[in-house]
Amino acid sequence: MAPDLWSLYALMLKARLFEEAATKLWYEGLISGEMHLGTGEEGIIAGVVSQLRDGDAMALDHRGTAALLMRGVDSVSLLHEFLGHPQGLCGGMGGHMHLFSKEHLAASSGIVGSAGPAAAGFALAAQYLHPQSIAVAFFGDGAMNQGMLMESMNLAAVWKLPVLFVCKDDGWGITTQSDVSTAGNLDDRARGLGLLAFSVDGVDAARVWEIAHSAIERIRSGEGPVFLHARCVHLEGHFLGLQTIRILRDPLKEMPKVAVGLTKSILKLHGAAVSERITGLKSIMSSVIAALRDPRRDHAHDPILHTRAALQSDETRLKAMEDRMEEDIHNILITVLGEVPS
Amino acid sequence: MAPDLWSLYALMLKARLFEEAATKLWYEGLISGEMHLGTGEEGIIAGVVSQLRDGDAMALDHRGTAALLMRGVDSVSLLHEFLGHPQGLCGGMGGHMHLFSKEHLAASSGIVGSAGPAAAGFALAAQYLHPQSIAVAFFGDGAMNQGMLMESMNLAAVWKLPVLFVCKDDGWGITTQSDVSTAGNLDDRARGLGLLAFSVDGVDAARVWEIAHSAIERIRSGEGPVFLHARCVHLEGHFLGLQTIRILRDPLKEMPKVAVGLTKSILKLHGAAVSERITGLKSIMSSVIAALRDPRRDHAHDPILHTRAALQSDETRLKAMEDRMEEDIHNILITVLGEVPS
Amino acid sequence: MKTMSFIQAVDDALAQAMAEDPHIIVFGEDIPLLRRDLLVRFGPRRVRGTPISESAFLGAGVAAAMAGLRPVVEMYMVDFLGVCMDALLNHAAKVEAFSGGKWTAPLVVRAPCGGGYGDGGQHEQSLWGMLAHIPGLTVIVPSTPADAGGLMLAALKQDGPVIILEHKLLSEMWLEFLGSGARKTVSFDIPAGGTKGSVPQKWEPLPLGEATLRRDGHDLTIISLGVSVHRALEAATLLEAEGISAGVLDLRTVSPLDKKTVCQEVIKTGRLLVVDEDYETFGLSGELAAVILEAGIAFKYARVCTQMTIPYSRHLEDEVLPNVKRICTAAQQLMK
Amino acid sequence: MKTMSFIQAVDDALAQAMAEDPHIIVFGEDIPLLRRDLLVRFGPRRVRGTPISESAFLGAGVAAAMAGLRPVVEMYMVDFLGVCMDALLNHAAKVEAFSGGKWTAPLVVRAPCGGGYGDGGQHEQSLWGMLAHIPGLTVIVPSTPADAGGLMLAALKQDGPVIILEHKLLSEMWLEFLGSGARKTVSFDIPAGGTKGSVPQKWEPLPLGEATLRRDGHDLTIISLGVSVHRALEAATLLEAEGISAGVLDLRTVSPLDKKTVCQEVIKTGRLLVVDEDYETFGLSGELAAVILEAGIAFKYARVCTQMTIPYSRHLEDEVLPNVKRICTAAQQLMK
Ligand SMILES: Cc1ncc(C[n+]2csc(CCOP(=O)(O)OP(=O)(O)O)c2C)c(N)n1
Ligand SMILES: Cc1ncc(C[n+]2csc(CCOP(=O)(O)OP(=O)(O)O)c2C)c(N)n1
Ligand SMILES: [Mg+2]
Ligand SMILES: [Mg+2]
Repeated sequence: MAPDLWSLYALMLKARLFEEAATKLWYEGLISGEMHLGTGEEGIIAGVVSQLRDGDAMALDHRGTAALLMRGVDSVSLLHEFLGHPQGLCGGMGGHMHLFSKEHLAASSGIVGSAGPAAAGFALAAQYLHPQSIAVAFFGDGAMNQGMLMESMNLAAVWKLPVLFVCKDDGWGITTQSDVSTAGNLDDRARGLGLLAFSVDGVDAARVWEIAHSAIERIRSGEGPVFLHARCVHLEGHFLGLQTIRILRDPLKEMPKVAVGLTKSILKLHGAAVSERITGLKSIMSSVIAALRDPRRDHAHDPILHTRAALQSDETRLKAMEDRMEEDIHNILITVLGEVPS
Repeated sequence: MAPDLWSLYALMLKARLFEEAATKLWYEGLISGEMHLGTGEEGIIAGVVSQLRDGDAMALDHRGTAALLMRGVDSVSLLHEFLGHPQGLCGGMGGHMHLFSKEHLAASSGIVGSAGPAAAGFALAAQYLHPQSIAVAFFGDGAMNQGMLMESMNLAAVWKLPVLFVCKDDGWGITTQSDVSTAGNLDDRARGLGLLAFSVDGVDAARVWEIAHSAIERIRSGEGPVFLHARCVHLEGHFLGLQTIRILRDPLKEMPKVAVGLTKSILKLHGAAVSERITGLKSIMSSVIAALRDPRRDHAHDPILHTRAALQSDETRLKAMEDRMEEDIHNILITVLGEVPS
Repeated sequence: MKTMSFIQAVDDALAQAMAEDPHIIVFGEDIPLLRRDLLVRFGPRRVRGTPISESAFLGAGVAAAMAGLRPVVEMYMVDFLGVCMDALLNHAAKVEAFSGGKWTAPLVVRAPCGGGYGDGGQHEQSLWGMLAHIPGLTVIVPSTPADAGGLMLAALKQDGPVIILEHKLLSEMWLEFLGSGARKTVSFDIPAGGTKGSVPQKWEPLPLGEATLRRDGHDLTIISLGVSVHRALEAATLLEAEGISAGVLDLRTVSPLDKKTVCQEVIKTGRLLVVDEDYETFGLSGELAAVILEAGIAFKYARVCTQMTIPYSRHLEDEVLPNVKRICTAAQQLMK
Repeated sequence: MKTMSFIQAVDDALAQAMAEDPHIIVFGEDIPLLRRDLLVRFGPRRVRGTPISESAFLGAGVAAAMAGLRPVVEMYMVDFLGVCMDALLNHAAKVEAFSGGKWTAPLVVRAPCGGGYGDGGQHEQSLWGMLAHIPGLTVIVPSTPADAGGLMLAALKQDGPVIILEHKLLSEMWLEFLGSGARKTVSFDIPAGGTKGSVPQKWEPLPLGEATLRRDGHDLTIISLGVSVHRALEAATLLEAEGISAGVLDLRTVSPLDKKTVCQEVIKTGRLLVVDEDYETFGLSGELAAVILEAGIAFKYARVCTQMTIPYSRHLEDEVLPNVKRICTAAQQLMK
């Protein structure tokens, strides 16, 4: 089966516009705490979430916004929640890392790896209450090193639970690159835990859709859990205002803050040999440089642009859709901010 | 290189005689709490521990007795500990599940899976303090599903820690068979976590020695952790007095205790359909029957008999050794029990 | 009135609830053998064994509860919650708050607890003080068969997460399984009143958060729970011979705490002796002091608790766990 | 006298110790970036990043400490101890007891804690009450740069496991890292006295288990720790204007608890108000009540703590965490 590109595009765009709006509000200080965006992983989310039905469940990580929007959670109530408003999805109690919608059987958590056990539990309930329903776990590559996630893959496999484990692999956990924190190979690891494993480039929502489609069919028919390993690039880095990204974007302003301490440390009496200190300095620099070389700076990794390119032939329809969605988000902002006392 | 069969046999026999003595004391009520023996896994322990040197460390599970004895912990102080005596290895504070010998860098724990992180930590210290020293983790197949153990394999791999992870696979976790609790394949799983993996039948101490030997050489030279998957049979089942084993050994006495409840449950109003109840009954019966068919009843799985067979040609030496060791354990018992007020 | 053992009572109440509510399922390590009677009656679909991976299956229990099941998740021992505390601390206990009150996780966690049979410090803890510290959890520690059954039923009707801690000394099943079944050579200080007792013909849920007065007294009030209630009762009998009249209040639930009855009893006697098998500091014994002070009541106070890691040696263990002698001495002190 | 920020002070004391003792190593998630100054000075061998697997690396820290290193293990936030509590509860805290006093695990766990900046209930907890419940752990909660450095040094000389909880509101580094660095549009109620302060020329270890009187008073004693100390001091100033003289005692270490000073101060005023950002029940506030009652002291008591899961909304959050207004109201009540 083939996906409907237009609806995938619509889903992604909706999430992107929402998160861009949230970004502005965050910079304006109207949203508190950390803010992890899903910009860049929309291809994965859209490819999977577009296939969910009533009774299916989602266990989300710290980037749950896009999945909830695509699943049909009301944008206004979500934005209200981000603003800590009593009318928010969770009455202002959860915030963007702890979003819960009972109606959609969707729960987020800021504890890395906990989407695994949660999806297993949702799937267990599905086995009893809604046969043929499934649960999806969304998590990052860093989470693959968290014991409870690996445990839950094994549990899902021995119980043949209907779970799709989706690893959104951006190659990073905050400021740590996965190649220094993850040994072996994630697909092998999942297979060693009894799962079927598929790999895909998440920039291509249509391809994700296709692979997820056959995986989900398999899962619905009771054949047990599947691991979907999808690469992606987080366009804003780990969270808004990530230090390494700030340094890249505004080195003149941000570098001195960092450099003073480093220089002092190079010169301090007592400590490692100079050669080792230089190695240390290099390793820090290389993490900044890695961020520089980070594919996130390359537009080719934006799933929205990728799908848009395939739709460009019908410019009129595209423009109409984009205009409508921009208007939507505009209206949402007006609705929500209209009430916020300035 | 080839192992010295005589010394492997001596190590194994020493542990076996000690644990058999402990068994008697346990049945006599002189040892309290649960009692997990290592009888049946001595081939694995001897094959590995005989290669350890000063500075090497061991992280042990709930069956640590044999490893400690083979590593050189004093039998008297160990037996004292089992008896809760102030002169015991741990002053009577630890007991058989929590044995600690700082001198031998050996620590046990009753928390399934915790030998993984512990060995990683010992190995980390070795990297700094005793290069070329290694740490060994001993754990069961059930522990392979515990998140912290899998996490620690990954950690050891990315940090290239000198750890030998030894899985003593008896196919059981207490009364649960591994094929219903463990998905995938343990060797693949370890490889997916970045480890080299080797398999061996633990009944053959010499073969274990050989494989462990090359693994340990590799580890000492800084090439990172190795997974050693060794099969074994626990001759006494999970712990002394395990219910399923009791039923097998004395069905006339033990079966009625179990059967009354089961029969009532079959007949009670409200509950599953009769067919499902029968399925349930069958599954319980099959776990007893599995214990019946359990290879532990087959002497071919005893590592001590296995190695003994290879030494039988020199009957005089064998007899001398066995007599001496029996006398040793006899003396130890006299020493220790002599002091215990009856 | 029927008579049942402690563990029979819990399982019987659970079975009654399972017969009525098909959403109740039971899982944990070795459960097919340990709950074989439930397995045979309700089938292997509803009574399941798990891999040794507490974080996965306890976490799964939380989500399954959110999605409409009512899982009873069994831990081998409460001590092992250390490997999966996150599921309770950051998930089960917080779903209701995080969702703005719109969603809850009605799961029941069952865990054997407590010492007195020589298993050592990693296997004999109580830890209810630690658990009750977390807002959003209900923590139950029954001391008799009748309470154990009635509180299990109440737990199964509760709208959020509940933990029931079952003391191993009260449970012939656990002691038999952990080794006593194979030898007649060991005996433990097992309180008769806790291990067997009369139970109702049909189980009714007991109210959560209601303490019960096991013995009236006018000189001092002993507040306790679990096995220690029986130690306290024994001590009270001895104290009576010395002319000290000690009341014994059994909390039954740690959280919510029955502040009203607690205060009422302490007002009556003006003296509180807490007997708590859990660790002494930063737990239940302190909370009781605070609650009564907050009510503006003046009283004398002492406690007999576990002050350190529980030793393996049976002899040392008996000294470290609250025992009758320590209780009597503390009570005498308090009367001075 | 030099001046330093809170986090500078901790890192500076740590650096001083690392320069003296080559056995000290530091590891945790993202540590190469977060402790980049230490990395550059002491090299990548001694300052390491870890995979996201707290159970593995905290557990490894315990064993590495037993084997002769002195690891400083960093948790991203204290809340995440939920996934690896076992390493503290059943290992670090018990090695000494289990080994009959022959072996210890001298590791230092460093964890940011506390709320007031809108991260929500899974990321703003305090949990020292839960940790201090475990016999065998030392728990430190500093409130000023000078204490933070001196206590870090003391922790590094301690013979068993120590946890230092550093409040994020006191740490410009954490707030900057968690997002404030990128925007000038947010401001939090940051206590000036806690974030910057004078520190000694060379660090000396402070004694563990010694509280310090931040302000003398004769009507009531406020006992507190961490950020709440500063809230209490602010409240005390306001109360003074109303004619209420409130002393403020800063505990600095939760366990061991400075019972002597605690009792001394409460004897002086006869009134105790505990201000504790950790959860109210079954924790520090109760333990203080118990300790003073055990000493036979009669006093009035109240507490201002966190009673529920911390809300995300900044507005609700400020009400749930102990604030100056709640402290003043409680103090006034206590004076009635
Ligand atoms: C148990 C736990 N440990 C650490 C953290 C801090 N933390 C939050 S997000 C994150 C990185 C997660 O990386 P990954 O799973 O790859 O997801 P990504 O952010 O890259 O999408 C970390 C370490 C946490 N929230 N929970
Ligand atoms: C974290 C934890 N969960 C459960 C237990 C209870 N338990 C003790 S031994 C054991 C089985 C272990 O199986 P395995 O690792 O295969 O070792 P074996 O006993 O077969 O040698 C279990 C479940 C425990 N001690 N710790
Ligand atoms: Mg990532
Ligand atoms: Mg096994």
